[in-house]
Amino acid sequence: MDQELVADLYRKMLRIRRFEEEAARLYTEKKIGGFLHLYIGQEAVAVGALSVLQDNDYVMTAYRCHGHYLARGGCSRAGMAELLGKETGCAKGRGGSMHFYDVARRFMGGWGIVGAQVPVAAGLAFAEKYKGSDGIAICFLGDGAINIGSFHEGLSLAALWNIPVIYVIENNYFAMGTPLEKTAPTEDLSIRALAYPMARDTVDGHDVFAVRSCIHAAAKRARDQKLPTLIEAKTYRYRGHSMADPAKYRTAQDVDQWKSRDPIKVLGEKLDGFGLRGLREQIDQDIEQEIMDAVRFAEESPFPAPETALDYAYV
Amino acid sequence: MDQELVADLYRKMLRIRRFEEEAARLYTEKKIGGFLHLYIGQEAVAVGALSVLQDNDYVMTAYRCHGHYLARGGCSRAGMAELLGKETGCAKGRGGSMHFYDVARRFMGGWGIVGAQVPVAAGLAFAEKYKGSDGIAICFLGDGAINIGSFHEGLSLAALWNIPVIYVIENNYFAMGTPLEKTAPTEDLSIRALAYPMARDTVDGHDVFAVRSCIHAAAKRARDQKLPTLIEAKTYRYRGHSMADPAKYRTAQDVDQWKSRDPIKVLGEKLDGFGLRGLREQIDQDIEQEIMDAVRFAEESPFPAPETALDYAYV
Amino acid sequence: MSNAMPSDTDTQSAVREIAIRDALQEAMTEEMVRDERVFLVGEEVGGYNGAYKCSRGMLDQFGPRRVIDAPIAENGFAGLGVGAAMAGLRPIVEFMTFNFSLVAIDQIINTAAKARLMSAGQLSCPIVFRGAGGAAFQLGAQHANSFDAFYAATPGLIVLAPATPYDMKGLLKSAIRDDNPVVFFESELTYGKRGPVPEGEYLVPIGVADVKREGSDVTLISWSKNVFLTLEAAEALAERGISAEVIDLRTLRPLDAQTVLNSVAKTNRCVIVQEQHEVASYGAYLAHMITSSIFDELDAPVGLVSTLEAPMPYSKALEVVLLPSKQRIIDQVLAVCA
Amino acid sequence: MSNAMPSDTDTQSAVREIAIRDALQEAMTEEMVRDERVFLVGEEVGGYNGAYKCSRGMLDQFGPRRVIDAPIAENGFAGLGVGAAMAGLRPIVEFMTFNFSLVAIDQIINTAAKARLMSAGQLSCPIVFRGAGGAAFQLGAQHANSFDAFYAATPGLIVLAPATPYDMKGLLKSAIRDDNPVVFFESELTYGKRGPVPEGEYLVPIGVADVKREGSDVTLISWSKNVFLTLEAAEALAERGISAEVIDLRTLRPLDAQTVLNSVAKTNRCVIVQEQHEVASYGAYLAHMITSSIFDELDAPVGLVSTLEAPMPYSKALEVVLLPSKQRIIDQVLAVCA
Ligand SMILES: Cc1ncc(C[n+]2csc(CCOP(=O)(O)OP(=O)(O)O)c2C)c(N)n1
Ligand SMILES: Cc1ncc(C[n+]2csc(CCOP(=O)(O)OP(=O)(O)O)c2C)c(N)n1
Ligand SMILES: [Mg+2]
Ligand SMILES: [Mg+2]
Repeated sequence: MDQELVADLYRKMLRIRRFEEEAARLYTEKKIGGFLHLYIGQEAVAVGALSVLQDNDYVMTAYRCHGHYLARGGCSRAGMAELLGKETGCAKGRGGSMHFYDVARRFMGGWGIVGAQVPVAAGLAFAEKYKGSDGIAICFLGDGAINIGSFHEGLSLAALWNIPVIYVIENNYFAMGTPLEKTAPTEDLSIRALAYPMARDTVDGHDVFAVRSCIHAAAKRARDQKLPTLIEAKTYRYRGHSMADPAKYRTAQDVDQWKSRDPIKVLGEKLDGFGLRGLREQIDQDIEQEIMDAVRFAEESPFPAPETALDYAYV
Repeated sequence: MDQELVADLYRKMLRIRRFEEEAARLYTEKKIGGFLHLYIGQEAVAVGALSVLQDNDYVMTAYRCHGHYLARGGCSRAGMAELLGKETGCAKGRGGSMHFYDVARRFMGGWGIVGAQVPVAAGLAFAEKYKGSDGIAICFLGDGAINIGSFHEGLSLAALWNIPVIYVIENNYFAMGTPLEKTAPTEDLSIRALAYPMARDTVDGHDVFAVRSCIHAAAKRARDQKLPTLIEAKTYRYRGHSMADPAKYRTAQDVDQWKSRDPIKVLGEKLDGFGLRGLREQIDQDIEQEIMDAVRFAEESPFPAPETALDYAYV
Repeated sequence: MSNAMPSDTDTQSAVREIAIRDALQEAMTEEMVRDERVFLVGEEVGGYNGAYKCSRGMLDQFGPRRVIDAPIAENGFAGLGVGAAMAGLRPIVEFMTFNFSLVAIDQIINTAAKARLMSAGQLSCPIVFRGAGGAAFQLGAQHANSFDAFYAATPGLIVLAPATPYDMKGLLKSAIRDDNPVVFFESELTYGKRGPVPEGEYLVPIGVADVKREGSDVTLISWSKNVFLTLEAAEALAERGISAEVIDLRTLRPLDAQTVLNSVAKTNRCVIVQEQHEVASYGAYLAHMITSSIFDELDAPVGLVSTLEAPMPYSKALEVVLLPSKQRIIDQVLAVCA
Repeated sequence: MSNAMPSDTDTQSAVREIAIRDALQEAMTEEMVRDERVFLVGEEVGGYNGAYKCSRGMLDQFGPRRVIDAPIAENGFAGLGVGAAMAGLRPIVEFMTFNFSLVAIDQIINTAAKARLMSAGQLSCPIVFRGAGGAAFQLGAQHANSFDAFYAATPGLIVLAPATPYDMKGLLKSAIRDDNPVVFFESELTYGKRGPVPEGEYLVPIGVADVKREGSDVTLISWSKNVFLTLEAAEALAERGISAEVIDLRTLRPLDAQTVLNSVAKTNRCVIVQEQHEVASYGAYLAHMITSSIFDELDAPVGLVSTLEAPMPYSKALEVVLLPSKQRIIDQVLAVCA
């Protein structure tokens, strides 16, 4: 196994974890408003998936978007500043936690209406195909999104028009307080693909390498054959749905089971096993420094000026 | 084969055919306004399906609704008067061609937004189950409706909550001027059921007996096990999408192929073969009389009074 | 009728203070006890006791047959509710917030609202669509929509937008008993707001506005949570010697025009406070209704305090600029009274 | 500017009469020739040449890559269009009629209209949603919706509602070139309506109303197909000695308040004609805007001719009662001029 790759994936996942741990702290200090949905526990999905994509590929997700933003290379300073509603944020404080953007990196947000991003992401991929580029799109969604109309319409069009898009259902077993068994009649969410039909796959979302190969195959299918894929990545969120949710609908044991094979822990141990403990500690330290700097930057940044409140409504 | 049954099905189908032929005439005479979507060619689906249901079952369909209304026992006078916008119509002239109702017979319309009736019909069946009755619901939709969100949401809930509803896709190979191959990536539309998953079936919609047994099985599944079924009935509309459509997107040959095994012709020949030509001619004559009477009734009926224009908006 | 304790049809004795979420829970619980046909469906309404805890304990009390956790499929479960209503049940459909009603709006506007007329009265659709409308703190543009005007503009619907715990309970009970489809707006920010609610049963009638504060110089009109903001502004105006009457519309459709016109005919000045953009808003319609009804009684054009014309930005520094504020109400009143 | 031949930015010579469907077809065709990024998607737009033949010949000219027959999945193809716009294309999304936009309205209001603000300008969404709005003859309640107000109420959107072939073509071209999301209303009943459209290229600017008829006694304001009805009423009023100025708004958002106010300040009386129910309507907002801007210039309250408050019944005997009519306009003008 490529030691550099392991170190890189470890670094990227840890960066998300630490970013969000600090965000959680700032939220409890009431420095962040609105909802804050943490990605903690699911890092291997975004990091694994985006690590095998190209710069000209589009990335889109729902409101639990910090992880994908950072995994795509988004700036931690701008991300933290966005959470605090500052002018220096990745959406100049206009978006907030649910609506991160880094369009220069083709990270297209951050969307709040469950499932609505599914057809929109098809449109991103459609455009690349239209232009004759080899770019594709990847679209993340929750297990809660598979029953909504826009999911169906998006997948239906993607299959019908051979659109090079990858849909990744991040099945973290809950939609807010609703456990999956209440909303899906089967364990295998990828069967939704049979209706169109569309290629499908299932992957252990805690295994960053499995995610990589799964997405790699789907990306190849999209890029070479202009065909969509529906993937279910089984994963888990360690925290509540949002900071407001005490998550009483499950036991500590449930969570611990997933934490015991936490992808960051696993990769950290792997590095240590390679005899690279020094490197790992260096990474830990670098990340710590980056995130603390991001927090400082965010706190010191100015709020948008009141007279700009209507800016960006129109060109 | 039960001769009485054949005669009954023949009568019911012919009644629809003749009703609509007269409607078409009245439309060209500009006595009917708005859109007029004819069911001619598809009669075996509604007649076969509804002939095996109970009085306490609900029936719902889209805007191509005359056939289902009549097959459910709806009055031809009231139907014809509705087309003419008369106070004596089955919706007192408020509904029109796309919105027939006969709620006393549990014929619940006649709806104009493609696919929207799918969750509503689930609600009808849900209510019967809730009340502990053995009633079920049957919901007809076009092949054009399988890509829309409400179709997915309705089927998803029906599967999830074990709702005793039967969905019948009347695949007449066209959604307006769009041939099926442009909107469905497969020949087998019932595969949409695999996504939930839900029981499914496919039936020759020109074979009224096949339709009967197919619906009978689905009704039993709904009634006994409280489970939904998705059925594709392959059929054909002989006329244009609506009276405004010259249907240039297909050849006369295409149509003739289906007409050659027209279910009314087939059953008429069957009756003759039974040596029941006299009975058949009597039926023809009765239907002729009924429909002509309906036309007269409709023409002679009064329009709603202008001062009632806002009636029925609220209780 | 005073702000402290409205008394429409109540026949009860003791009074206590409860939060709006509990007032709503009581309304639903009482009606479900009273009428077997009533059931509740929506996301998180059961096991989670409601995303905003408006159905606390109801799953335990009524079981999963009548308190139904739905998947995220608003068009689906709204449509299912409409069908169930046509078949004789009386569903309460909860939208976690009305932002998400937009994916179900076709079922509300094209099916529920039109069923009765299209069938000439054969179909009845006694259903309540309820949930929070409007902005809460910093939820961003997609979670800050006010669709009051969309629904109020729709014939066939009843649209309710009460403010106080008392009115929430009494109107929700009336809504559940009404044979028309009802859209019922609550507010995320006031679910915890407490106020007097008597122990016994009472109803608040649909279509009747309530004078929450009497005054003589200017009529302030609002609905939903902005009634509280408007009352605060009225207090501040009192300190400046301006006596403001405050009308809580409670029902947007059908509008209680008489209560409004009586008040404005008395004060000759009017300011409407709404959490909506001004263009094609309910408040602008109300201003027009007043103006065209009693043009000659007005000493100044009707004033309007609205959300400014942009999607809602997340940052608190900007959100406060867009939303109606006490200061903006006061300024508008001063302008109208100038 | 007169009704016969508006001339905003036109630089052409010859004039001919063409139907609105052809004016729209020309606008789309010219823009697709001019800009490779423009494409058309919708039900029946290709093989069928458009349900109302507004895209005649376009599939032949541009092929299936750029003229795309969509399945019935409005949320899907509207959302796809939005994504394509974000990725640099310039989609034209046709709704067969705007009745069916209701199942896609979330993509228009929550995605397209808000994308730019939420991303602080990083995302751009140059997309046109077009199709017929309002009632045609006897299509029944579900096919007779006017959603002008819903879209006009939405910050982030441009909303256009022209009437004449000339304006249809010029504004659609402007819409396609605009970098904001645009909602563009046409009318089933006027696709065959003919009028002068020059051969050469021209644009009609967004946000500029047009005085379609000059007059001095009263200002009549309308948009979309009701401009024609309003012009007819103006002719009938002329016979009674009342000189009516007719303003065609053309753009609902952003409103050209100046043109409206200049006219009303001149005539001192105003009647608005709209095919919308009055509650929370665009016309009521417009009346309020006028009244609050030039209260003292008004000799009478602004009059409003609207669709009556019920879902649209099918029967022609009833439909005519609900819809605005020449007679109702005349009556309203006489009332305002009394
Ligand atoms: C259409 C719509 N309905 C309801 C909501 C409210 N809501 C926000 S998140 C959520 C749960 C989504 O769960 P899932 O898709 O599994 O994503 P996860 O939170 O687990 O990442 C709900 C119901 C919404 N945002 N959009
Ligand atoms: C949501 C929606 N979009 C578009 C339309 C316009 N429309 C009416 S019928 C129709 C075709 C439907 O075809 P299909 O479902 O196959 O039924 P059929 O007419 O063949 O019976 C379309 C596009 C509509 N009524 N509703
Ligand atoms: Mg989840
Ligand atoms: Mg069809």
